[in-house]
Amino acid sequence: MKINILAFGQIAEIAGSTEWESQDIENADNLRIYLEGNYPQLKSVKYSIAVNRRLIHGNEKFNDNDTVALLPPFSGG
Amino acid sequence: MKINILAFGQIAEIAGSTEWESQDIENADNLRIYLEGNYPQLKSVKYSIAVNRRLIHGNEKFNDNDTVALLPPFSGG
Amino acid sequence: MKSNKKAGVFVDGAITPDFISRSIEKHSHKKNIGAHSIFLGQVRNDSIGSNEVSAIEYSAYYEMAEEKFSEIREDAFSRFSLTCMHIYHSTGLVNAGEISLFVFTSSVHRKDSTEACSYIVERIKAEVPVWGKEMFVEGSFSWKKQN
Amino acid sequence: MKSNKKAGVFVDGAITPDFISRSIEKHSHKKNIGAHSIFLGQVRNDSIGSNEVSAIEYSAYYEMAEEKFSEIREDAFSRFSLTCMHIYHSTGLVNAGEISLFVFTSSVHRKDSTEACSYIVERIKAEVPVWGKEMFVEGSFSWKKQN
Repeated sequence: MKINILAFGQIAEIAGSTEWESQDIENADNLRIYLEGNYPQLKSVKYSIAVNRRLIHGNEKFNDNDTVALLPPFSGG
Repeated sequence: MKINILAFGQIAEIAGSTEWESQDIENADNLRIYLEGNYPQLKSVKYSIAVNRRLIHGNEKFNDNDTVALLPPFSGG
Repeated sequence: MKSNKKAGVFVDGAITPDFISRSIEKHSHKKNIGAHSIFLGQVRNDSIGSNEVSAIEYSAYYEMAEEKFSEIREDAFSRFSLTCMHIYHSTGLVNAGEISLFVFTSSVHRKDSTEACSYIVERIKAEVPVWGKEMFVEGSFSWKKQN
Repeated sequence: MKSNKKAGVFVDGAITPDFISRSIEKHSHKKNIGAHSIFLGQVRNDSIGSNEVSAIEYSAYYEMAEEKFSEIREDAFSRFSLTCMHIYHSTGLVNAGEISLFVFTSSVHRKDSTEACSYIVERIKAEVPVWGKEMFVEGSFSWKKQN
């Protein structure tokens, strides 16, 4: 199972990438563990997660080929 | 004693004039009696009175050379 | 009475989009502004009975209106934290589809400009001695009633 | 991601006064409109510590942002009696003093356009995935925080 990860704003800056694929990340909790393991700076950054363009709350399960976006606090307008 | 009368909007239309002088009108009640005597149509028209550019309420007394304005309901904007 | 108009609020005829554009443009050097709120009153082609409004002819008690505009201006500046405030109102004929009122407030944060803009519009409608004569396509007219 | 932008909301760079003027002008044939409300977000030259903001570079999750704008648009039309609604947001670089957000609502009576305009602005600020990177005069940057 793979998910497509999109990163924006400060998260993209920290990750050094705006798009990548990742295998075997089953849910939101696993994603956070994976991210904070690879990019320790993310431990101190607030971000939301959107799955297929919808914000999720809590430990939602992912499906194969989901687009999972990492969204720092919005600052448009 | 004289006052300077200014009429606006529908009042000017009814009075047929926008400015005139009038003698011996001592207060707001007398003014309304004078106006409705001369222009009976004004009996059915709502209007406020401003003395020297300030709205008055009730039967205020006029002073010599006051500018007394007859103001139908505002409809600007 | 028109000779007594003070510079500032009253504009002969319609307020044009180009005039609005230039007003906005003038604020680009005020770099502490974060928010502009604009209200535009546009003349409607209302049906009054069997008549259709083609234009409104505005008249005012200019001396009193200018005093009221000044009072509203001062009150708005004291109630809200504003960087800028501009009010323009038409006199004379304004056709349906054209703009007769332009209220423009600017502030650092959006709450002030937004609330001030509404506050000013409401006070203008209620307190400023301006009258609209609705001119009908059919040739007659009626005196506008504020809603 | 830019190839996925839908026509409509996002504008490359600053929103110009001339663009706003043309948007207003386009409504002059809609003669049932009585009120327009406009909100403009302008980039401030804020001081962040010892740095001064010279520009903001906006980026967005365009696909999600467009869906959010559509949802906000639908909700505003269902809550308020609007004749027209337009939203424009900048992407890319916008200098201090320039405009990055343009919300434009129109209605028969002023209450609807006024309330809808504020409603839309608040929802955009809270819900639309757009990010501002504050570029400093001094050359560094920081990520904008919404206030």
